[in-house]
Amino acid sequence: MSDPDLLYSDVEVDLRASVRALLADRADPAAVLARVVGERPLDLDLWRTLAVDVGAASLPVPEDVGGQGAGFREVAVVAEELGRAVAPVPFLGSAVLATAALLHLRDQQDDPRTAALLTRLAEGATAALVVPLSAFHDGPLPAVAADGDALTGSVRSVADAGAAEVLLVPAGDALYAVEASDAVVRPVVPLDLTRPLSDVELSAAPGVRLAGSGAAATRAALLAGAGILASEQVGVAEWCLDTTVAYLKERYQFGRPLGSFQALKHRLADLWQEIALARAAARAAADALATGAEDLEVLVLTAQALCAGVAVHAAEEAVQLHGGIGMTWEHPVHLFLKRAKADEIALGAPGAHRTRLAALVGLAG
Amino acid sequence: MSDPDLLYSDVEVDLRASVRALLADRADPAAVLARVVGERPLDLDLWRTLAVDVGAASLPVPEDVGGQGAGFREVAVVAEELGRAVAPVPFLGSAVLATAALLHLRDQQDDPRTAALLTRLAEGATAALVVPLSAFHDGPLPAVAADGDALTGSVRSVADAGAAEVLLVPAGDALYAVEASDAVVRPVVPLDLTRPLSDVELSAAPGVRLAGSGAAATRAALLAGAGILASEQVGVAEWCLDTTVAYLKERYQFGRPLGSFQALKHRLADLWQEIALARAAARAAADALATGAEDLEVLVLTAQALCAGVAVHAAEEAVQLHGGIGMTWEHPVHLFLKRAKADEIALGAPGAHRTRLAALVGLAG
Amino acid sequence: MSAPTTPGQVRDLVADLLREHDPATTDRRAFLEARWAAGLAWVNFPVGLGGLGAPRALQAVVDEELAEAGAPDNNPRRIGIGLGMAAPTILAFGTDEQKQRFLRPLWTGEEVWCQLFSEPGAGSDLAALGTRARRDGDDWVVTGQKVWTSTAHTARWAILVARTDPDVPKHRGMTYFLCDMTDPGVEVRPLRQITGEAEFNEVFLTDARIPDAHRLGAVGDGWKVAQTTLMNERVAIGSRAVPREGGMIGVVADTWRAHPERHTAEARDRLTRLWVESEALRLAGIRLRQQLAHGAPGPEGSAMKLAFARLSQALSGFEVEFLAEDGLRYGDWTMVRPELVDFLGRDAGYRYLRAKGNSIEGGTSEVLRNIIAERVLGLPSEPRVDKDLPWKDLPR
Amino acid sequence: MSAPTTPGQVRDLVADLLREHDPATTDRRAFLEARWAAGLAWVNFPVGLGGLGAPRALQAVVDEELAEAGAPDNNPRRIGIGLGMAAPTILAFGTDEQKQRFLRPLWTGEEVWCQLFSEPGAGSDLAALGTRARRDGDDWVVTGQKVWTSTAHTARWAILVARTDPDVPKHRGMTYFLCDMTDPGVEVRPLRQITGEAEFNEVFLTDARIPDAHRLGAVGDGWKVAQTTLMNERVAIGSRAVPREGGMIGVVADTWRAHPERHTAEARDRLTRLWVESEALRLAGIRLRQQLAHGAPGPEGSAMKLAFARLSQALSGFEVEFLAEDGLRYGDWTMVRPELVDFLGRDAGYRYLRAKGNSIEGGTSEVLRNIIAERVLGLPSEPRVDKDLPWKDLPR
Repeated sequence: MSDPDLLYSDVEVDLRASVRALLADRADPAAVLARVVGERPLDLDLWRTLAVDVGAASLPVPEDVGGQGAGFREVAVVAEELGRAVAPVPFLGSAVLATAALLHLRDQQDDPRTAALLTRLAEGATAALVVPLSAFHDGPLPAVAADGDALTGSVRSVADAGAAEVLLVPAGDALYAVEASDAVVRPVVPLDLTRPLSDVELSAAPGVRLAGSGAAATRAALLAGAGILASEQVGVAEWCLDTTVAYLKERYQFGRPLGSFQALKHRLADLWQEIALARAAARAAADALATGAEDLEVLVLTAQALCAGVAVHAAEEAVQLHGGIGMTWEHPVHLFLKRAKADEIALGAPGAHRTRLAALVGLAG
Repeated sequence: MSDPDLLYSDVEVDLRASVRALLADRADPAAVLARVVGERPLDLDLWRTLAVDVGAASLPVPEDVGGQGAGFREVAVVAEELGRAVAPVPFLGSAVLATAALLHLRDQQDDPRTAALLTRLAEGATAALVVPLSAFHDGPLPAVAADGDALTGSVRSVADAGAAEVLLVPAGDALYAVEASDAVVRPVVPLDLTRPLSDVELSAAPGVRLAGSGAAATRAALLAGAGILASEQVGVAEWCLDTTVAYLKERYQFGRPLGSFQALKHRLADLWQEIALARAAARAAADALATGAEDLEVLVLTAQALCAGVAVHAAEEAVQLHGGIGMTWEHPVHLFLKRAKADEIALGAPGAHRTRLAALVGLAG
Repeated sequence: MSAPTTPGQVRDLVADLLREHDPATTDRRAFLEARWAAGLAWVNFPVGLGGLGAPRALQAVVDEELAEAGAPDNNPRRIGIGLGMAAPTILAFGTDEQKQRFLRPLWTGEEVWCQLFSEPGAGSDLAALGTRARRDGDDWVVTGQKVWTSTAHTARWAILVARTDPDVPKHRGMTYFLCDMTDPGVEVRPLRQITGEAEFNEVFLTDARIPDAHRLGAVGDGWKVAQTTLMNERVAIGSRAVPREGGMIGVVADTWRAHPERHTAEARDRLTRLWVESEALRLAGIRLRQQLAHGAPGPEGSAMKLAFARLSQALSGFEVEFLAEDGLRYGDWTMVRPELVDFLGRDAGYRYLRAKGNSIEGGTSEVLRNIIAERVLGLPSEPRVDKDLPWKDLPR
Repeated sequence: MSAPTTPGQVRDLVADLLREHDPATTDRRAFLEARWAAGLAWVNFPVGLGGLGAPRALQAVVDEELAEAGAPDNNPRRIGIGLGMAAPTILAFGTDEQKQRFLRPLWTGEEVWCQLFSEPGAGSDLAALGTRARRDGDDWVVTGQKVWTSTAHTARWAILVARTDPDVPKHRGMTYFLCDMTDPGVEVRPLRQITGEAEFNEVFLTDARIPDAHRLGAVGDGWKVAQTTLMNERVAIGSRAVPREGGMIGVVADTWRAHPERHTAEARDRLTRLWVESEALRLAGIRLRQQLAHGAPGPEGSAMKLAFARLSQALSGFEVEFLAEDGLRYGDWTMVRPELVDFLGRDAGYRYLRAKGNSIEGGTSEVLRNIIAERVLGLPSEPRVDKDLPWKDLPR
């Protein structure tokens, strides 16, 4: 087991710069807030630019099916930046979860339909893996029934399904591709305004059964998602810290900048310290996903168990240290609080991660 | 269920003043430190004054057997003061645990031998309940075997046994009185220097079987001990806070008293807040022991689950905020750290208290 | 008549009131006015101002007897700012005319009050406030912006602190006013919070006119007068004991019990920790009330506020996480203006978000820790840079 | 000869050394002196002073090759203060004579060094120190008390900061010296700690004489010179990666695994939390070393020190509690003077107590948070009251 590479490569640094510039231009917090309370919370124009022009959707897709053949390290860098902006784009649902499931299927068994779907996604189409956002890779999966190729069942709180053309539905041990038009996708009111959720209803919906173990692919995708989510959480935490530091530097009380008060300084120093550790853990998870490291699951669980709490802590501190203004709808910090809290539950709560991790590293039984 | 009385009565305030004056005179921290590393860690002269002259040993013993017929509220006040001084006297082992066991037996069934033992204790003799200091009222008890009235077995880490004339030994469902001279009582090296521990070895030692369920009495004594220990922990925490506040007021760094630095002020304010809650919980436990309240066990468990951690937190903060000096043998703060840490384990660790409490209040199953 | 000093004496007075004004047949407003006239509104207030000059502790006896008799009350939650903050300040600093004019309709609820203290640029550092009041004949002309004002949209009157002299250090240049909320210079706008609701308001003052007769206390004494208001805000604790599992812990424990299929040992232990702290907080409240009843209140009220905020946040955060998939959802983001705030109301997401305010409103937890450190523990204050500078020269 | 820049080049030099001085047959001291002469002691030092003027990263290659060949090393843990603190400071500020005199025996371990910085009245605020050095002819005469000095009882030399001018503000009146520990004015007393051991010493200086030739840097520049020493203390991180479960977590996890009968779900969850943080700390260490190897070290070292202290305390506290009855006991309180400190050594109680020092020694966690807040996050400093006052007028 050699050490993971925990730095950002030059390519990754460039990628980050492109994504950050795009988001600064098109998804500043005020714009995000205005959008997410409107009719169409997802910014599909931005998503198209990000997915196709920047290439964020095709990063981990192999070159022979039209992708860039990069890996999850780069995906994680994009996730970090999207976290920093709580950008309302279906990256996690489509470019991470759905894509990872298809990649796993393809590694199991060649199936032209799987390859075609990957190509479609690499070209900018949007898909969703039909599981609740809270699904844990080592927990129960939703029970959709397959009668031949007709799928029936309902799945609650699916991320990014509202924008998906294709739904990937786990049923039994298989994964089925369902055209979104053949399902009822009903938006629900999410705690996290910037990541829309839908309930998906299938009534004998026609599905295309993809070759290979869909259950294994779904679990692998959930694990990959959890690993990438850690980077998103680092991005969320970092925005919260940076924004709070900037606010406390400029805001005066008692004739001094608030940021000169030692009690606040120490809390921010502690937060910075937490984020430094969280970043190392998130990078390790991303690197392990990219290299298929033997201890992949340990590193992903470590990252999730840590980063979920760090993001929530950072967001809660940001709200508190902004004082009254942080409690207002107008200030964007609440978007980050809601994202951080929803992310804590997403893809397994920290308690579930720790329980599984304890078993893996020999602390159980 | 009426509200418990959580104030200190006038009698209790007077009792506190007597005990505090005595301890200030006879057990200042430097004297305690010098004593506990010597040959005879327990201060039996002080104990005699406290037990007989102040009457701390006879407080909960009924008047008809020579006691004061006060209750556990007063016992708790003494425990608080002894905690504030980490005084090396066998109060917990003798005046709390052994006495509570005998009181419970007597409530079960009249037995002149039990009454005689209570009288002996009220007159200043010292006893010990032969269980490890870590024993939990809802956990396993040591396995001493009784062959007729001959007791065989060994029990580790018994508090205050070194000074006891009489050992109360639970065996099977009975409680036996054994003269200390009939047992081997071997001192061991304790983490908490101020509460000596011994291993007790019984080889067919002659015991006097006391009437009633000894197991029930032992468990009741452990519960009472846990409740009183909460007050000791409040005393420990309070000394740590007071001493640290005083130190930070007089110690200058960077041209200012250390106590003017906001980060330290906030930590001490938080600690004060914790102690305020801990005191309410400890008082409620003591009052419930005194009145035999219906929700006694809930209140004792609440107090222990809270106060154990508060005392450790206070002691750890005291060491840290004293800086280097707090790491030296010469400064008494380490005595409080060791007492707090040993108290955390004593009579059940907080995890055990919470687990039992969850079951009692309907959070389990 | 000398002031009553025993429960028996006030019980007699209550009996008299009830005999002369049977709640079953008396109109609510008439009953409240009769109660006022009988000095049973707030017995510790002076005779003639709704009181009897009696010990405050006797009020509980009155309230209990009247509640038992089914008498209407003045809906104290609706007029909390008037009762808790405006009234004691008017009593302490008001002229006779002001007391006669304002206290009765305040107490009966005929006139609702709000508080115009906080500003966007002056939160914890209230003394930094910049709303200006300039003297103009018999009036003061007030311009500025206030924020975090609950009930501003229903209020008839406001207590207001404004800067009357920017050339002296900040604590010395403020004056306290009673402001007519119907003045054309007063504009109230809802302030939406992270819950989606708008509990509070922003209040814009543009040349609002306040007659000098509505000044409370001397010119330049605003800080001192405001201290009385804030002190009363801080000591306002409920007069009745909370039952075990009252408050947030009860709501969350119920959620827990409703979902046994989601129980895990680690979550149980976390919840039990919070249960323990909640019970200790409840016991600390009982202890504080017992101290008050013995006339020796301790400073533990501030410990309780700190702990309350921390626990309500931890519990509601736990609940959202425990609910897992259900925690991902929210009830409704539509902006509404709730009549009364219920921290425990609505769904888990609402509780989580609303609880974030508990460590900010009514004094932030940070300011509370400063106060505890300095006033309770006696730790020295930090070096101050703003004590002697004229307000207008303060960095901001 | 130009300085080597590649691993291959230094490997050749190591091979030459090993050829000429076979470790199997060469006396330890002779081997170390030969290594010094070959410039392979610390390759980043200049030629003639045990180095080659090569990149620091190449040192790892040398150490590895020599370790593989079974060559003796200079027992770096025993002489850590000399290597880590005295040497870089002498290199940066020493005269040629000083460098020639001191560096070789320092590196070979022939002369052990200690540090005389901290004083009972000057811990975190090092610049407040009061040990006085007065000029007397060609000597300085030094009087004062130093504390927390490890290896003082075995040291031949000390780096010392003393006050040479009490009439100027504290940062400007100090001077840095190299102090002979065999001087009759130097008395070393063991300082017993809460573990019972005496790892450290107090050092009493009573008219100790230091020739001016042993002054390091200019008179009054002591603060600047000391910064170099302290900077080097802080960047000293191990050069090898820690394996998973290395350090305290490994010890505690082993204790856990050894007692399955004591496992509970709540304890498991707490330990797993600490396992997670320990693994993240380990990964942060790997990341920091990768940054160093890329020549771009980040400030994460201070995050690691904070986290290390917190975790070693939490883990050792957990262990004592988990051991329950066994945790009530301690190995031995006898005062001993350990040769080397092992935080993980002895029993759980020792680990718990020793770990308390981790947040104090080498910069308290509080000072570290100040440094992070100001230097990393760029937050403004607090108002300073001690910057411009002469040292002698400071309140203390």
